[in-house]
This record gives sequence, C-alpha cells and structure tokens, in this order.
Amino acid sequence: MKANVKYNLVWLIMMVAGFYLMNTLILVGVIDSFIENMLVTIGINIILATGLNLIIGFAGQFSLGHAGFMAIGAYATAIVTQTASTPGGFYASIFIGIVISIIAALIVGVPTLRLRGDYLAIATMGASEIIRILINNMKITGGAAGMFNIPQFADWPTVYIMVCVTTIIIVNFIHSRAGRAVKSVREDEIAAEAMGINVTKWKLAAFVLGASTAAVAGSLHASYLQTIAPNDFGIMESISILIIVVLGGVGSITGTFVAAVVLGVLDTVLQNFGALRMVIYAAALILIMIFKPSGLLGTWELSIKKIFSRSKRKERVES
Amino acid sequence: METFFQQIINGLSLGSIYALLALGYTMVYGIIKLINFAHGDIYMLGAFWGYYVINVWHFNFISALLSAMLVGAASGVIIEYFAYRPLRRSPRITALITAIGVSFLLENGMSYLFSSNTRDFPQIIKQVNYHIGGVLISNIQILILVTACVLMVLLQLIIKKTKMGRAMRAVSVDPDAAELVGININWTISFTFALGSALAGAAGVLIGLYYNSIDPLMGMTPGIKAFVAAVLGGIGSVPGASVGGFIIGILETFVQSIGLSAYKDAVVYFVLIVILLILPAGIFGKNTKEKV
Amino acid sequence: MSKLLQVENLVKNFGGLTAVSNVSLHLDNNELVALIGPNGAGKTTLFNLLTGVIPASSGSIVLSGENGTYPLNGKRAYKIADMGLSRTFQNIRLFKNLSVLDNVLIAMTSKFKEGFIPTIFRFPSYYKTEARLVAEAKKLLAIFELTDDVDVLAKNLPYGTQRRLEIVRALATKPQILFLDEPAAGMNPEETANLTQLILKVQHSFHITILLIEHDMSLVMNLAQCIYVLDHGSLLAQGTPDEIQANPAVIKAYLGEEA
Amino acid sequence: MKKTMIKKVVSMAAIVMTAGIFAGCSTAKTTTKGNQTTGNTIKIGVNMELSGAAAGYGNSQKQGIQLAAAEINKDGGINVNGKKKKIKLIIRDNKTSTNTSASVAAQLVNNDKVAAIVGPATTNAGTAEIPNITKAAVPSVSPSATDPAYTLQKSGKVQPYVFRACYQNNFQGSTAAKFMTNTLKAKRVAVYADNSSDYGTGLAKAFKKAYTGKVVDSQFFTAGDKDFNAVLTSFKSKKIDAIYAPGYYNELGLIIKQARQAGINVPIVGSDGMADPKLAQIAGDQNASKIYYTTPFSDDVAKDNPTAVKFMNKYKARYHQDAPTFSALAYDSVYMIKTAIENEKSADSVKIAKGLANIKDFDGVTGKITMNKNHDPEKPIAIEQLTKGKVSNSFDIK
Repeated sequence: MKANVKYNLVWLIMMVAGFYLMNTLILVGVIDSFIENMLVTIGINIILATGLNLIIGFAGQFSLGHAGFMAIGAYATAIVTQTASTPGGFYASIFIGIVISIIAALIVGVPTLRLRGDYLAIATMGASEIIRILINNMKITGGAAGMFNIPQFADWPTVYIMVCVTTIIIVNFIHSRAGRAVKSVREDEIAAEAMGINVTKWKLAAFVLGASTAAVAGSLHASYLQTIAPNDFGIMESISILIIVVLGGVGSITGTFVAAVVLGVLDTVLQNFGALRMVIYAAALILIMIFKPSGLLGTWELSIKKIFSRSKRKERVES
Repeated sequence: METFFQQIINGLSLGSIYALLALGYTMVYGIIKLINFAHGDIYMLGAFWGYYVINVWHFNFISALLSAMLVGAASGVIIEYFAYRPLRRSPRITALITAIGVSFLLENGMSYLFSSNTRDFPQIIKQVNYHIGGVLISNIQILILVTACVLMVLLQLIIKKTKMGRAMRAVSVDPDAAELVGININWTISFTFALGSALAGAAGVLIGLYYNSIDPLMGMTPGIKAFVAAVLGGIGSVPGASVGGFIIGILETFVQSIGLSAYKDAVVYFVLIVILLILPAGIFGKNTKEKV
Repeated sequence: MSKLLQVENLVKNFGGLTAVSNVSLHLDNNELVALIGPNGAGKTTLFNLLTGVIPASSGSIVLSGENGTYPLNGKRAYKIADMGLSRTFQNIRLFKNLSVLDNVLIAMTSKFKEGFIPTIFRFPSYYKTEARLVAEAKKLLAIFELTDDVDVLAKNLPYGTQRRLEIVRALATKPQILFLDEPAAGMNPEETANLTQLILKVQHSFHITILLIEHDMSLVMNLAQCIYVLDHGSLLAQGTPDEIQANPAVIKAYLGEEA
Repeated sequence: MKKTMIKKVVSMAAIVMTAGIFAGCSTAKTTTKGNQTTGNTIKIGVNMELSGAAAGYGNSQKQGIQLAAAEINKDGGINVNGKKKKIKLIIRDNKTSTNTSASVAAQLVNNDKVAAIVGPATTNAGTAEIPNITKAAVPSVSPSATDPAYTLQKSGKVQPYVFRACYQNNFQGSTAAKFMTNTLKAKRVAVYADNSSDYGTGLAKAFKKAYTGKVVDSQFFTAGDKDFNAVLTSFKSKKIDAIYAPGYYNELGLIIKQARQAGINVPIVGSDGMADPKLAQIAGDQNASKIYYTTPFSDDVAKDNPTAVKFMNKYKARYHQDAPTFSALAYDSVYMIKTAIENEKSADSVKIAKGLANIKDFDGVTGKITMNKNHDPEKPIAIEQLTKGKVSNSFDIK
C-alpha cells in the first residue's frame, strides 16, 4: 500500500509541477494569449477524447455522438451563467450539464447500445444530431444564432484542473474492477456475460461516464470561448474528437494526450498557411494513419508503477 | 390530393438521388466493411468533371456522363490503392479515419485549386415539365429516377450473375478463403471501388444537372444522408440501399410537407434509430448471430 | 433432498429446426456427469440454454439452493452465472488481449463489489479490496500452475494452457455447477490424462458439480458417474458408464459407428 | 490503520498545496494599451472563413479586402499624420469555427500585432473573437455579422472594439416587411428561412415582428440543402401573395429555381445575402423574375455614387466577375479603417477604434455611412428587383 501512495504522489507532483511550469511561462511571457488559447483548446480536446476513448477503446462501443453531449454541457453553462453570473453559478452549471448529459446518455444508450459496430456509430451520430437540431430550434438556447457574451469563468487554471480531474476519474475507472469489466465486454460479450458480467450495465456505465466528461468539456468550452452555436457541435466535431482518439491509439489514454497535443499544435501552426491549412491537415492525417495504423502509441500507457518496478529490477540485476 | 401526389413525386425524386449515392456506399461497405467517407466527394469530383468538360470541351450529355463515370471509377481506384489498401490488415477504425482524411483532402484541395464558390451547372438538357393530372414532373426527375432503378437492377445482376459478382461476394464473406480458391482479392476490391465510384461520378453529373449548382463541399451533406440511407436499408445490400434512399427521401418530404421542416433531419435520424432497434442490421441486412 | 439442478422438457427451436427437443435431466450435488452424442446432436445448444446464452423455447430449469428453488428460465446469462452456474466454451473464448490475471479477476467482478466513489478517488478500501481480489486470483492460478504466466496476454498462451485458464476463469466465479464444453479438444493423450486428473481435483477440492461435453471416451468413461446421451436433439439414454456402454441404442447411434 | 493515516495526511497535504497554488496564482493580467504601429506599414489582420461551411462567402470578402488593400497601396498607402504608410494584410483562415476564430484573433493581435482586423464573416465566428481583441484593444470590423446584439455587451453597452459594415438584422427585416406591405401589397406571406445560422433566423424573426399582414406559414431550410420542393409544394396550396426567404444566394438560387418550376410565381423577397450575381446563375435567368432583396448596394446608389462605380469596374477587371455584396462590404470595411486612421492621424489600434466609432458620412461602396452609438453603420437601404436575372428596378425605402 505504501507503494501505491508513492505512485500517486509522483503523479500529483507531476500535475502540480505542470501547473507551476505553465504559470511561470505565462508570467515570464513565453506563453501569450495565443498559445494559451491553443493550450486550453488542447486541454478541452483531451477531456473530450479521453472520454471517447473510454467508450471506443476500452468498452469497444463505436460512438460517433460525442459532440451532442458536449453541446449539453456547453448550453447548460451558457444558460445558467447568464442569470447566475458567479463562479458558484459556473460550477453549478457544470454539475447541471453533467446531470442532463447523464440523462441524455441513458436515453440514448439504453436502446442503442445493443447495436453493433457501425450501426451503433450511426445511431449515436443520429442521436447527437437530434440533440443539436433541438438546440437549434429552441428559444432558450438562442436558436441558430447561439449564445454569446457568456461570462468567462473558465480560465486556463480551471481547464488545467478539470483535465487532471477528469483524467484521474477515467484512468482510475479503467484501472479498477469497473475497467476490467468494461474491457471484458470489448473482448467478448458472450464470455463476459457467462462470467457474471452484466454487459448492458457496463457498456452503459462507460457510455455515461464518457458523456458526462464530454459535458464538462462543453461547459469549459462555452465559458472560455464565451460564445457557442449549434454548428459547433455537429457531426464534424464528433469526427474530430474521434480522429484524436484513433490517432493517439485506440485504448491508450497516454496516446490520446499525445495526439491531442500533436493535432492541437499542428492546427495552430497551420494557421499560418491560410487556405492550404486544411489540405495539409488532411494529408498529414492520411500519412500518419498509413504509417502508424494503430495510432501514435498503439495501446502503450505511461505508468509510474512500471517505471519504478523496471528500475528496481535493473538495480537488482546490477547488484 | 394533388398536393399529396406532388409530394410523393418530390419524395421519390429526392429519394432517387439518395439511392443513387447509397448504392456506391453499400458496394464498398459490402466488400471491405469500410465506411467510405470519401464517396460523397467522388460524387463532387464527378460533378466538377461534368462541369468542365461540358463548358470547355462542349461534351454532350451522354459523353459527359460516361466520362464522369470513368473519372469517378479512376479516382475511386486510385484512392483505394493509396489510402485504403495499405490498411487492409489494420483495424477498421484506422481505415475509417483515413477515409475521413481523404474526404477532407478532396474537399479542401478542390476548394484551394478551384475556389469554394458555387457554380451553375451547364443546362445541357433542357428541362421540360410534364403536367399529369395536376402533378408536375420534369424530364430530369424522370431521368434520375429511371437511372437509379436501372443501375440498381444492373448492379444486382452483376453481383448475382457474373463471375466478378461471385468473386465480390466471396471476398465479402471471407477474403482469405476467396484467395485460396484463386480469386484475386486486390483486383476484385479495385473493381468494386471502380463500380461504386463510377456510380458516384454519374450521380454527380445527374444531380448537378438537376439542381444546377455545384461546389466543392456539395458531397458532405448528401454523403452523410446517403450513408444513413445505406445503413437503414442494411448496409451491404443493393436493394437495401435503394429502399433506404427512397424511404429517407419520402420521409424528409413528408416531414416538411406537414410543416416540421426545421426538424426534418431530426425526424430522419429518429426513424433510423427506431428501425435499427427493431431490425439491428437494417431492413435488408442479415443479422448474423455469433456462433457460441 | 431435491436435485441441485432439475431440467424438465427443455425445447429449443431455431425457426423450423428443433435443436433440442424435450430434454429432461438433473444434476446432483458434487456429481460429475457427462453429456455425449454425435456432432450436431445439440450438446452445445443444451449448454447454451442452461447457462442462459440463448433463451429456451419451452421447458423449465430449476436450481435448488439452501433457501429453496430458483427458476432459471428467461434469466440473463450474467444472472445465471451469479447464481453459480459457470462454463467454458468449445472454441475457447478467453479475453484475448487481457492478461491471465485480468481474465481471472474479471470473473470475480460480481463477487467483490466496490463503490464508484472509492474506486475513482482511490480510497484505502479500494486498495484493500483489490489486494484481496488479486490474492484470491493468484491462489487459484497457483493451483493450476499458471503462476508464471500471470502477466502474459491470454492470446499468447499455448492452446492447452488456454483451456486450463478457461477452467480457472470459470472457477473464479465460485460456481456450484461447472459446465465444461469439450475440455480435452485438441489435446494429446498425455495432456488429456493430465486434464482428467485436474478435473477430478477440481471437483473434489471445490466441491462442485460438473457437467461436461466430451468426445474423448477414455476421459468420459474414467470420470463420469452418470452419462446422458443426446442424439438429434433428444435424449437417447442415460445411466452409468457401464450401462451406457451396454446400451444397444447408444451403440447403434453413436458408438456403433466406431465399432 | 497506520498506513491509512499516512494516506489521509498525504491527501490532505495535497489539497492544501493545491489550494495554496490558487491563492498564490496570480496570472498577471497584462493590460495592453493596444497595438502601436511602428515602421512603414500598417498591419491589418483578416480573420476570415476561408474553409468550412461559409468558405464561399468568406472568399468573396477576401477578394474585396485584397482589392481595397491593393488599391490603397497603389496610391501610396494610408496617410498617417502626413506620412504615407502601406497596408500589409495578414490573412488567416478560421475554418468557419468559433474555436479557431478565437485562436486566429489571438494570433493576429498578439503575435502579428495588427492594428485592426477585418472579419469574420459570420456572427458566430465574430463573437468568438471579441474576448481576445477586447483584451488586446484592437478593433475589428466585420463585413457581414448581422446579429443585432453582435456589437453589444451583455449589459447592453456597446462593445468598444467591435464594429460592422453591414446592417443588423432588425433593420433589414423590418424594411422587407414595410416593402411587402406597402409596395407589393402582400397580405398573406410565407416565410422560408435559413436556420443554420443567425442570419436567416434573425431576419425571419425581425420580419415577423414588423410585418402587419398574415404570416401563413413559416418554414426552415439548412445551408447545404438542395431540394426545397416539399416545402414549396406545401406553400403552393396555401394561397400566398409572396414569400419572404432570408438566406444566402447558394440556397436562394435553388429555391427560386424550384419555386418557379413548380409554378409558384409570387414575388420572392430576400435579404442582402442574395445580392450576388451567382443568384441568377443558379436560379436560371428565365426563373429569376419578381425577385426582390434588401441591399445597401443598389444600382440607384451606384449611379450617383462614384465610389461604387469605381469599385465595380475595378472588381470586374481584377476578378472577371460582377462584384457581389459581400465583396463590397469587405471593401468598405478596409476603407472604414483607413478613414479612421486618417481622421485620428494615428494607426494605433486604440485610436483606430475611436476613429471607427466616429465615422461620419463616409463615402462607401455600400452608401454613405455614419456609425451610430451601437457601432452599427447607418446607411440608406434599397430594394432591388430582378427580372429575367437582371436588376430591373430599385426602390428606396424610408
């Protein structure tokens, strides 16, 4: 048990160090608001993509509807902070977004999660589009014009902490009894069921957890950007999250981080290429996939535990 | 009553367009289980090809159509060769991302090279409207409807009656076994892509002619709709794609005619989900149970 | 005392085909029963019905426990597994991309519950449960001499070891009844002999009832206390190994072909 | 038990540490005084939809901007307090995405140090840019963000650095309503609006508010749609006098074509998103009759407006096509910035903002513009009529 404390401590120190590093860089002026913008976008994408990776990579359920849940969180925050324009209101709005997205995920997931593969993908895509179209036609959401002048409560420290928190939740979920159950569903539903795993329940658990982190990302997106519109949450947004997951490696959270950073930086750098940016982006995407078919990192994970035990083994060998 | 029949015609002609595109999706999916995201963009290429050859080289309709099919087929084969073939043994989701990449590349590449402006498609066939009992139908609508039906039957014949069709079916069931009995898998898959993409090329010219407006992003929306149609009909099934296309066309028309135009896509997706819940593999899809 | 598992008039139709027709059988506590029959006789289908993988068309399956009887018809497979019926599969269905240890731990999922919050925030209770779980799994793996392979991915194990792991995994659910679907398939005589010993050991040390499907007659005749013979979906005969070997109908339908 | 204690202590410590970080976290909010212009060029950023859904409109605007900049530079540049400085355009693509628009704006103001921004084309991308440009105190002129609240803060106060060159929706929508009542004498109208952006829905809303006749039916389409027969057929059976269809020329061209082919010959009235030569091309000249749209850029205006005539000729010479409204608005945006610089005698961003707010009687292609207190340009509006694809008449609406 002492070992566990040690590993957790290392992770904690890494997170705090990362925070200080960023803070210092901002104070020194290395990170200006342009780079900060990029980092925040990357952070939000990490939250979205780890959640989707949980659903696709670990539970093996091909969902293409992540943007819909993101939209729920974003609009919850936009609407709530319009009247309750305080940090408290903002955190309450995140919570409300999570609750609504959980309900939506249950409504979508209970019937559709029995579908397989591409059929599930298209059903979840449809569900997400339905959410978007409803938002597009509602009064409270501002319709197609979306909402702007949303008060900004999510600055980069908020996003940083939320990235840490959601990642901790998802990673701890994966490395636990729940995560094993979810992975067994991915591997073989029939065998899992025969071993006492309630397949429906665990699929749903992963789906709901992924959806609620997407809602958190949506809240951050709305509050940081201060403007949202239904078109931000279309099929293309779901696809761009999927791209991060696959590019990083389906089933690797570390990979998701790497891919989110790589794509985020790539996208920002390409901003200098004007009209060619999307052409280069597309070509890069194809080439990476052809030369790295299982994603940048495959299923490799960074693990402090493994590093420790490896160095220990080395010591033993040397002595 | 006239309005009702007119709406049926509207629905059928919209449906025939979706069906035309869905056929290509379903063929490719049937053989390599890949959602060929770039299919809608091959349709766009076909439309642009038609636009240029008619305007610049003054092709007539038939030669524009046939050459667009050739261009579609060629681009389909090239895309398959460079982007999908290296990934045939990789997870399917990888190939899907590549397909999305190809789609982005075609859309943005065309925008970059030829600008993203909308163009008017040359009206090479003069539109003639027929009034039949108060219902209006144009010669181009009939042309598209007939083409969609003929192509469907033709495809079905190719798949069921020809040697190539047999090879295609064999590869789709079990590529390794097909290879063992002497079927050239690469050649068969290329052929399927050529066939499916030729359909998209033809659709580009026909739809360009019908709507008279083409742009580099024109493949995106109908591409997704056609894909939904293919799934609805049971992806991999040729009659399924047509039926799915017509269902979605008629459904969209119906929803708009009762005044819910703002929700037309939502209703389409809702019906899709409901149908999938009842028939998990679409209307004509075979729901293969896993053997325990 | 009533029978541990009582199956009455079980029927399964696939469209027009009757895969299992009117099968009645029972299992006693701590009994080792074999189910034999030619290919396509419906043995695996019967297993699937008993373990809830597919629903029966009609008939009843009743489990007796300490506090009365529980009907199993129509229950989902995971519930049936929870009630103490576990199984292996004819064409091995391990969780291929997971480690040997994970395969076993997964089977213990429903036996060691831990709340969401303690799991996510890694309360000390989480580590305690997890440690207990791993210890238990390792104990089981040790019995089957799989300790060295704990971290190996299931798909990288040799075939015979995979079969063994499947038995361990089934045992990890703490079953009352264990269904083994052709455990010796693809094994050489030496491996089969080892397996026979292993099955006996399992039965005795875990005090469980075993129903097994097997084509290897040496294994069946050595192990089984009672044999059911299935042919074309219906029960042809039942009895002790000696009775079955002497049964003319069985010899004709099944053994006769070999003679 | 002891270990549990350790664990607890550690996690407590962690919480305290984290709390400490936030207490001490003073991410120094750098309060800039805007971007100063030094050297011989004035950098103007362009945050524009060059790819994605609105790419067609964005590229039209880019052409207008480039034309304006080339023209100014050919004349030696902008006169900053007696010294001529050339314009350097920094054009960046925002992919029609709010997220990217914010990023592009940050890059333009912080890294490129532009003195002013032209763009974005759409309200959504436009609002996304506001926080970043406001922080940097750099003004932005959007050629075509039409939402009434675009230039306003939540409190209703004006956004200090946000300007536009186009009408806001309420003005255009109510003008169309007046025109349909007074000139077309339409008593029963159907509304068919683009609901994929604020443009169509906003105009439809404004129109419905101002229109005194009966709105028989109100339907929506989505950008990218190509088939409008279903809705048009249902309109046909409803005895309507006119259709109000706010949207862009891409879809409107098809709506006109399909309406006329379906035998609907009532007037179709739209907005400045239709004012593009491509409209008649897509609809087909024979179909484009009895088409009306509100526009700042009418032939009438052009006749007694030398600026417009000059612009149209130059545009045609450079791009070999007739100038669309979007290009005209973008062209005016650049010249508005030029005027602001010259009036303030300074190319510093804060001064430019001040100059833009004080623009008065500016001779633009799209009319004589005076900026009101909400940073909305006040300029005359006209309605153009198309007959057989050509502008045949134009009406002044007071």
